Amino acid sequence: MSFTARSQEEMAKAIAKDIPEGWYVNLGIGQPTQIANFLPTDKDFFLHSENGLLGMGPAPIEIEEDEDLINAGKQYVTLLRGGSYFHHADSFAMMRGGHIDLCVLGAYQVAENGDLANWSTGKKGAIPAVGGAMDLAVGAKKVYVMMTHQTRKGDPKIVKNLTFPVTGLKCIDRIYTEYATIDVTPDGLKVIDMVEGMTIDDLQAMTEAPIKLG
Amino acid sequence: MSFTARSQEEMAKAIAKDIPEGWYVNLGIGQPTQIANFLPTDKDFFLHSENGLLGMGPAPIEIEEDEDLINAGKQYVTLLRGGSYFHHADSFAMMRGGHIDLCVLGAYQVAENGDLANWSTGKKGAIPAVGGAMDLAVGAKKVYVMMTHQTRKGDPKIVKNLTFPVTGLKCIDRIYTEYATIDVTPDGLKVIDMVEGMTIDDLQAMTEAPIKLG
Amino acid sequence: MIDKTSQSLQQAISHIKDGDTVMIGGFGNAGQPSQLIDALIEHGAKNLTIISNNAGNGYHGLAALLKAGQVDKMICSFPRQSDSYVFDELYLAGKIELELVPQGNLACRIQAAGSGLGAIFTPTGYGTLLAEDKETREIDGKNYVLEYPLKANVALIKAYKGDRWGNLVYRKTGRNFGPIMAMAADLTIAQVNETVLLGDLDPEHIITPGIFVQHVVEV
Amino acid sequence: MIDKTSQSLQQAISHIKDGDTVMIGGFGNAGQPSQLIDALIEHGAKNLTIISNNAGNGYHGLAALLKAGQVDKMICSFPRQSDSYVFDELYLAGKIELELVPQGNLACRIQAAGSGLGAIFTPTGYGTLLAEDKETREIDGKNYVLEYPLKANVALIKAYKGDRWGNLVYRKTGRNFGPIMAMAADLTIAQVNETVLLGDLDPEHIITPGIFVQHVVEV
Repeated sequence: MSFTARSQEEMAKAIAKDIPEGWYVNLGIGQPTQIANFLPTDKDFFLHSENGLLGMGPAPIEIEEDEDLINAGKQYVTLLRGGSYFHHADSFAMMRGGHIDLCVLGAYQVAENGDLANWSTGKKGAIPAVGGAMDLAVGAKKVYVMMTHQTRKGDPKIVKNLTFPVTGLKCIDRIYTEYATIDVTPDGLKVIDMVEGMTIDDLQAMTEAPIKLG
Repeated sequence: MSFTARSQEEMAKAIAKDIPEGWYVNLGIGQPTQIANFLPTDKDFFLHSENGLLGMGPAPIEIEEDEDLINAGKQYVTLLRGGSYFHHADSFAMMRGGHIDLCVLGAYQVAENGDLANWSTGKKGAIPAVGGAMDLAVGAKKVYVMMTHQTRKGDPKIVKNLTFPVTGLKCIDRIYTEYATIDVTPDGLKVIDMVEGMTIDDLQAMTEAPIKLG
Repeated sequence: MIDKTSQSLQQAISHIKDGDTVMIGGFGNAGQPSQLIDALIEHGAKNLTIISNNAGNGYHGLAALLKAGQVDKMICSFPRQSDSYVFDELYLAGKIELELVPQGNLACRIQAAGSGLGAIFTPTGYGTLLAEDKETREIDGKNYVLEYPLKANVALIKAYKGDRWGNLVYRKTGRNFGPIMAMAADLTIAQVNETVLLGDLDPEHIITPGIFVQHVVEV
Repeated sequence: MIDKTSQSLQQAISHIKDGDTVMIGGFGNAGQPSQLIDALIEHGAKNLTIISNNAGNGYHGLAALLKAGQVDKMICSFPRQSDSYVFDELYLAGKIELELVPQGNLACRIQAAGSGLGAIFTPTGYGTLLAEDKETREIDGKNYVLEYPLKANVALIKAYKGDRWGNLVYRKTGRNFGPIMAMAADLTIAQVNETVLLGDLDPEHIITPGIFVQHVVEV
């Protein structure tokens, strides 16, 4: 039987569906940002952006773009009624103090014990930049990863041990890829969802770390 | 020749005269509070109270007393135009971060090296309380003491070494008593002012630590 | 729809369990959540550790909570006051434990807990009895004491206005410990003078964002 | 009468000396004190250490300051951006030193400096290259890295409104690093969109009390 990868949009939808109403959520720069588009608008979700706002709303129409109202990805955003502004120390206190329920991040690699690599490819001579990546990895109550299952070259990204520089140790709770949703547990990686037609053997073939059905 | 002690009011006046315009000042609970009454009203002085206000004004008339507007001594106060409110962590950041120019405190004892004792008499069975005393002692750029020269029983309060429990080490810059104003310097205690008719020998007789004219 | 406002003090306070650590806001009467304290007395939770600047005045509020025998330990900066009769009696009788913390360290340790720090080197208290047996370190020629965060299961605070998302503003020096205690507790209950509609609080003026608050009760 | 407002950017900036450490507020363009940076370029102070979240975009603002050769070292969290041409070139040529700091640690270290702490144990960065050779400690089962305060001689920040006592309010996410940098520098210069009369800023809404600000310049 054959299987088809889910689209980025479908991944975003799947993650959005897993977020309970009332959670405080930080969506990392890049792919995770899309998740916001699929949160039901008749319920209250609290989006945090680490540059200093809570209750982030969708992008404004062009004429209402405001240089002073941006998200951590430096995109124009809006603020919902009930939202608030605060300075960077308070904003990272929300993150590092364990007040954010969920953070969804992109990743280069996730190890079977939940170690995360997403800030540096470790290439010699590259110019480093870290931003809030390491804070987001260690601070939230739950940290999910949204990423492609393999690299463009076909190398596995869910690995036994990181080969890229560490962002945070044992910090990832769940991984969403175009093929599957996988929980990181004390007993190893457990597949809780796969695209239709895929078998655990199909998935294991693309995954360096051992996985089992959860 | 004889000499007369200056009154508390005269001490407060003397200290007020030594405060330059524009200084941020915390006046400790008790005697130092009176200093505010002698700061010239045509100049800007910024009074800080560690319970969370800057730009503290005089006591209100009774009808305008507000339970939510008190100073660190829990007395009703007012706020000047340009004043502000903030929480306790920010307030003590002002103090401990070295942003307050001057703090004036009462004291049980000051040692010749500037050690301060003002929070506990060390009596067995007494119920302790410290409040902001230790923060005020170490935080401000300059810390002055306003106190009687001797105890009621006639024991010296300016001593070689503290016998009361320490509030802060080497933290006092200047001492105002009813007889003299004394600077704490690396070269020892230097008398910079005495009441009329008093000699250095008169003052030394009431002072355990060695003093000299500054 | 998320609505953190509650009509019932008792319902809000029902989350407190025997043995909990409870932060109580206020400095003197300013910002003291009196109705929440009364509800806690009615609730009857025992063996509490209370973190608050003072240890009660007269026979009301925190003093009444102590009097009711619900508190095993006080963590505070200024227990002894002219009218701290209840605490004084319990303390002298050895019926209550006291951890005395300089006020700035109290604030800073609470903020550190809310901010996820593991410990802080603070300048206050170095060389004093209150730093006895504590780790110290000289950094850049100045001496510091290592202090640990103060967390709580529940924080009871008083604010001026609040909305259904838990956003709060305070009134004058009633602000004092409210914003930092809200950050440092698993569960924060705020009594407010007025609940307002979502959006009525200007986002620039909100002092405690709703993320730090679980229940808002108008009293 | 104390009046911290100034008509002249150049006069305000003249306090900066060669070799100074200068904090520059802003996250992206929000809250970036562009006119103060331009004045610093005109002023010409050299061998500066700059503490800022980014390391400049395009060829204006902070990028222009780097291009002018005035900066020896950057302390920041996110230097590499799609348009960080100037920094990239200097860095790859070995002409500028970089201390890379996770953004939360950057904020926290700045706040620690402003608050008078000696050092802090922070959870961020543990086990990573950015904590190499740093002291670590396990506290309550969690691992932390010891980080030191970040102070500056001068902070250049942007606010929305300011008064003659130096009180400031900000605008939306332009607030970012302004309030904490103001606390952590010996001298803070704020460019504001508008200077207002003393008393026009509500004491409940002031974000940076004037004690942290030495000069306010309307641009």
